[in-house]
Amino acid sequence: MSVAGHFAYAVTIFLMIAGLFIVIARGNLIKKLVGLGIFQTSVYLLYIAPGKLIGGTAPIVSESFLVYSNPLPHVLILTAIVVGVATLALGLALVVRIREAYDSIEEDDILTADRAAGDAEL
Amino acid sequence: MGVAAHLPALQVVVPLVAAPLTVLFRGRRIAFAIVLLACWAAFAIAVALWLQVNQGGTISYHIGSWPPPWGIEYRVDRLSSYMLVLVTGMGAVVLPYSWPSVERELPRERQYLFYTMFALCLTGLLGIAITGDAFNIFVFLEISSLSTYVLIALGRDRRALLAAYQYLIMGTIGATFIVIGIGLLYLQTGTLNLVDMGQRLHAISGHRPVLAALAFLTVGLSLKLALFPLHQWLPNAYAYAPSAVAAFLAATATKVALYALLRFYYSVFGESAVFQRLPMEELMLVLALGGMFVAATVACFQTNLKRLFAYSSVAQIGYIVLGLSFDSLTGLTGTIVHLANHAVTKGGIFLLLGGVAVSMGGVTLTQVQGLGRTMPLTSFGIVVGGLSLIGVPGTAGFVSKWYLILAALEAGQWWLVFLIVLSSMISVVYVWRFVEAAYFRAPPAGVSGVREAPLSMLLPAGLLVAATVYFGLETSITLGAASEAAAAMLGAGR
Amino acid sequence: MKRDLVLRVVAKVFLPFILIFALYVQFHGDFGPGGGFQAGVIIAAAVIFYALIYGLSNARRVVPEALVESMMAAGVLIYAGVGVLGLLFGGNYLDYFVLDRNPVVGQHRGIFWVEVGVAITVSGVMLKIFYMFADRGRIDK
Amino acid sequence: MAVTVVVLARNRNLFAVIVLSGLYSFLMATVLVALDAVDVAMTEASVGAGVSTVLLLGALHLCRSEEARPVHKAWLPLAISIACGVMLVYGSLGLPAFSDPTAPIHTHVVPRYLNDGPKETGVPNVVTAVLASYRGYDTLGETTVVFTAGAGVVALLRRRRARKDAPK
Amino acid sequence: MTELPTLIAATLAVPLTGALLIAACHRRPNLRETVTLLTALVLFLCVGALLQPVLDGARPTLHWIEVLPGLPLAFQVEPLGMLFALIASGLWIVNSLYSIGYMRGNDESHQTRFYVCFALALAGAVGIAFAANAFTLFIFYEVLTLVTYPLVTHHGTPEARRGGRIYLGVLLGTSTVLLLPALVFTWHVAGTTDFVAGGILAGKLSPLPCAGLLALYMFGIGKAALMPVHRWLPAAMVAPTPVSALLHAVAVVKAGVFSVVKVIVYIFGVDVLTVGAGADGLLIVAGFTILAASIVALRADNLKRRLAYSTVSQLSYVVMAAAVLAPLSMIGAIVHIAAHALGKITLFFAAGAIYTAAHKTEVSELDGIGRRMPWTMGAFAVGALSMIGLPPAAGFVSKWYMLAGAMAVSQWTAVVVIIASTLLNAGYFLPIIYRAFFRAPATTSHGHAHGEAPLPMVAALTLTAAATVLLFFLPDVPMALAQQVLQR
Repeated sequence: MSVAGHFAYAVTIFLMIAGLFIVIARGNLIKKLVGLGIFQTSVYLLYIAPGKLIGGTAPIVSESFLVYSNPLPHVLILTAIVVGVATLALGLALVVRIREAYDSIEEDDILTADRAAGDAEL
Repeated sequence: MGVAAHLPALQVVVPLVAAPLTVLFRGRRIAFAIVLLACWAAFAIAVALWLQVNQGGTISYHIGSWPPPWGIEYRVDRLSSYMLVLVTGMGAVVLPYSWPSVERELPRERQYLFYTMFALCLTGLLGIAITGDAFNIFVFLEISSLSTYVLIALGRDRRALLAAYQYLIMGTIGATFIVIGIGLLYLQTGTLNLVDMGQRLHAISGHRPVLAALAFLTVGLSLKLALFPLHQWLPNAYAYAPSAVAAFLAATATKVALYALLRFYYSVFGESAVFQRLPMEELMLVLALGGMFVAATVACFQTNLKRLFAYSSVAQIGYIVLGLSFDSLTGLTGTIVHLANHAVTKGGIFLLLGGVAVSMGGVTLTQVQGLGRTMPLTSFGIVVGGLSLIGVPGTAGFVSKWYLILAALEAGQWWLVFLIVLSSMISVVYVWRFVEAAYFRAPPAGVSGVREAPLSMLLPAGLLVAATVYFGLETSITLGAASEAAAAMLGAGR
Repeated sequence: MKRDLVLRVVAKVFLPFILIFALYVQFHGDFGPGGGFQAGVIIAAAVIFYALIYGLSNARRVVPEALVESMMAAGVLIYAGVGVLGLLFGGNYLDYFVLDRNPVVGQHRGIFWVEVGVAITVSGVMLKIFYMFADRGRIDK
Repeated sequence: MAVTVVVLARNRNLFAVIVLSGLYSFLMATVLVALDAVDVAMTEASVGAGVSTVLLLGALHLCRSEEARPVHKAWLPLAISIACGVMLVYGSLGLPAFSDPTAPIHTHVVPRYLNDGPKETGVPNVVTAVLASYRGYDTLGETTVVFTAGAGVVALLRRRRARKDAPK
Repeated sequence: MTELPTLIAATLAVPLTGALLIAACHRRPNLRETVTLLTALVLFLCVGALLQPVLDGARPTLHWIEVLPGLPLAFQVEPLGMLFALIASGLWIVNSLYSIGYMRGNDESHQTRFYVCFALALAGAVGIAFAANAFTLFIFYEVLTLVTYPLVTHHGTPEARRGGRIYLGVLLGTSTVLLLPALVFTWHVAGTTDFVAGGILAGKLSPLPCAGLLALYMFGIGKAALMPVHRWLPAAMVAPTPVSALLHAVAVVKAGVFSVVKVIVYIFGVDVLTVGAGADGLLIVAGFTILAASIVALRADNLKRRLAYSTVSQLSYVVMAAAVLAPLSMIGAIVHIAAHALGKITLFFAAGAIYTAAHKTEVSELDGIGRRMPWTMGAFAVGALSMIGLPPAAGFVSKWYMLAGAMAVSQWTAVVVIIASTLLNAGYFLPIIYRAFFRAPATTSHGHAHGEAPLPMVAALTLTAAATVLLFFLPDVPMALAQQVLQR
């Protein structure tokens, strides 16, 4: 069993690494957000997988089943997903505004633009 | 059950309800009225709760009447009530100020949304401070964070957008780290209630997942509280956000994050796990010193005063964490009291800077030249705040510093004492850059007509400055509360 | 795309079903998977679908901005309101037991309304966001 | 799924990236179903694959759709993320094994939800019960988060009726 | 005696209100300066009213608030503080008289700021004088530093600002980096920082840390200008002369040496210091400072600079005499605070008068100036005599006691230092007097015709000179106070 269990973890961890990597390494603002999404989703598995019981079913109680998977993580992750999409929406809104203000969604271009502005300010 | 019994719930619900109301009727005046009412009500509630706790000890409130750990519990102990008073108090002071500044800084049709966001931010922060449930902390953290991103992005300068975006990225990473940490803890204990968690962790403290959880939570929260190497988001955010926002954030956001950290360390992990199994003390010490010196030095080279004081905030957070690193009653007291003292001080400074920005059109060192003549009250207030940052006796900053030094002495670390005072010398440098610009330079040409900021902006700021001095002389309130809270925390940890 | 007859007809046919499905998800959430959140998303999806096919302006006519913005707020208020109701009936905050003489029924009722609140807010927010982005699009074009 | 992510990380055409991320969400959803998390799966499908993708596309058609080649080397980020991964590995190794009925998460709080939930709340779908009642407060918070996002987007994107005060 | 505490409060309140009033009427110079004089007068009366009771052995106390547990803001009048307060408030009258003349004579800018800060500085000085514990003293010490900063940088020119930076840097630096830890440590050890006759550290500290603590205090009190922390004093020379007078005679440096004596007597207690090497070390440093500073003064041509270094050395007299730890020398130290104050303020007044009247700043330009400005130079001569320690000037008394005390405990180092430095003093003061009176004015230098300085200045410096002489003939008050300091 432990193999399967740690497989779940392994996937989680891989996703997390990948997501985080995209966030930090990529300069494109939208790409960053996508990476952020992946990074967040990676957590879902971390929560859900251990809740699974072999032979269990979805936690919807009825006479026909006895073993259920753990519902609590599901609830938490529902919340997490919602939070995720909320963040995504906000992030995108920001990106759009940035795009209008700088006419670019590449972090490097924007930073250079700012540096110019900053020098002008002094 | 009278209202008194339900104060914990109302504490959060009042501002929470205020937010959608503002959206319902879109007028900016009514929005302001609603949120102002909510803020003051919240402040009153917080004070009431504080008194309740002082008399009756910790309050536990079961939301939905589901007993913990099944339901979500609200838990008001000394520290949380202290934080509640701090946060709501700052809110109550900053909001009246925000009216004139928002009038100037935001396009009219968006102003009501500013108040919505402000209410939400307040809600989130309060929720973090009051809840006794791990996941609930995350949820409210997100509420406050999302609203914060928006508030920052409302700044005039386009750089505000980027600042908000960067904060969004880093903040979300931090939040996710926190979720991971909580998840690991949950997998270990099967509960989300902090107290329950703490008890069940004692059995297995030192298991690897627990330590990993500790690591994740620490990193995540450090991102939120801008602990030294993770502070990159802070300066821009403070510099380009609307003045009122900058003041409110500087005074509360990071502080609440630190509160969460304390909560996890002492109530959940238990100090033994934190400080004995891991070299946390050393780590914190190094990071704190890093913040105190590096950030303060960087601050000396800023030309934009908001950025300057933002960096000084990072340095001050260094002090706060320093107190934590001693893991002693005195140190923790210093930390907690500095939470409040620095909040008051920095809040006042940023409010005043907002006034300067309004009158001068900016807060670069060249723009504040001759401020001593053009805006005497404002610049005097900033100087007082600066003195408090330095830790000159008679100001709030001195009290905290005194306790930090004392803690260092108790720990027998003489060299640390000197480092502390040395770092305050650095702060002398950056504060004095303002003083010289303000008092010993002629005002730039063409600002002869500059008046003081409007009274509605001066008054709240003045209030905070006065508090800075008051808490520097009459410390029984802050210090008493802080020491009791610290004692309670350590009691919980041991 | 607005010209395309087939699409328009198909849409006309489908929309009601989508909405019904949404309601199903909403209220069957107690027994099967689903609940306010998913329902809200589906409702929003339906309107967005409509907007894509019949054009934004028509969609606006059906579901005006103001309504949407109020929905965002209303949902939260309903939810919080249920909680306050709990207070008024003498229970704790969000205490559903007291909503009815029979605690179980009270629970059921509370959950129902809460889910409604969630659905309204979610659909409202989704729509609002969609509108917003769409508007921006027009500026840039 | 992993493959998707890798491709996604390397791909520089944002449109493709977004489509891929939608695909990714679907895969995720299926996995979740396999793990009995039907509600979550449903949400993930509708949100991850549906809403997010729409949003991303919406945002994208306002922006340029090609990602510039990153100028700086990506070793440091890689190191950081790997480090986090290692931290998590370190932690996860000590966790109870997969589907171990004796794990604390199955023994401590949950039983009451499963056994008494329906009786106490009259809602057989325990997830709903927990979501809306036991932990109803979290859900209130969640709703508030959504509301925050909505209001925030409005605050950011509402068209200025006043003159465009282009920040300078 | 119930109203004594209120009297203490008054001594603090008067200068503050005075400052406010001065600021209030900054449009009307005459009124402003009258207010200044009045404030000074009232303050002096308040302080004077306290004198007799103190001589009768009363120790009025004013407990304000408890800032931190065991750290109240409190005031107590004891002889030493009494003396310092008397000097400060008394000289303030003369000094403001003088500054009126000076500021107008050189029509300086920002005169209001000048007078306001001056009043505030006095408030700080009084606070230091009456502080009942080291903590209160520390607070007012910092206050004094901060409010004198604008005075030092009065001209606002770049070099003024540079001087100001050094001034502030050294004083704040030493006080926070050294004095504050010393304070915390004291509190840590003794649980209080109150000034108690006989000290509070008795038996609480082994000699070595005791010596360390002493070092912290002595260098922490930068205002006492022990080498190497004396740099701020010459740097502050950029200030207008009345300010220099304030720094050197009225408040600042006096506050420094006063604190030193206070710490030695009331924190450590003489007995504690007699064991352990702390005092000897201090003695060495002080002695070195005396000699070194005198030599620098000898080679300085700028008059004010010369005076500044003479101050550095004179201050170290006090420190050294205190470090000798003999009763007689302690008396000498205390009296010297007064004597040097009077003498040095006279000298600075004279220097300022010369500058105002003749615009001369270098010693080498002073040939024959005594003929043009007899009063000024006469006063200068008196002051110089006092510095050197020759009768009929007050300096003689104090030096005499120091010498006697040092001999009594056979502290030969001190004796040697005193004698040597006396010669040096003579070496750098007498030539000035000689030039002034017995050299023909060098017509080549821009010696445009000028007479005495404006009347207020002359009056002031004559007054102080007279006081210097007076103090020689009847030094009762300082003596009495000093006696009281010694007998617990």
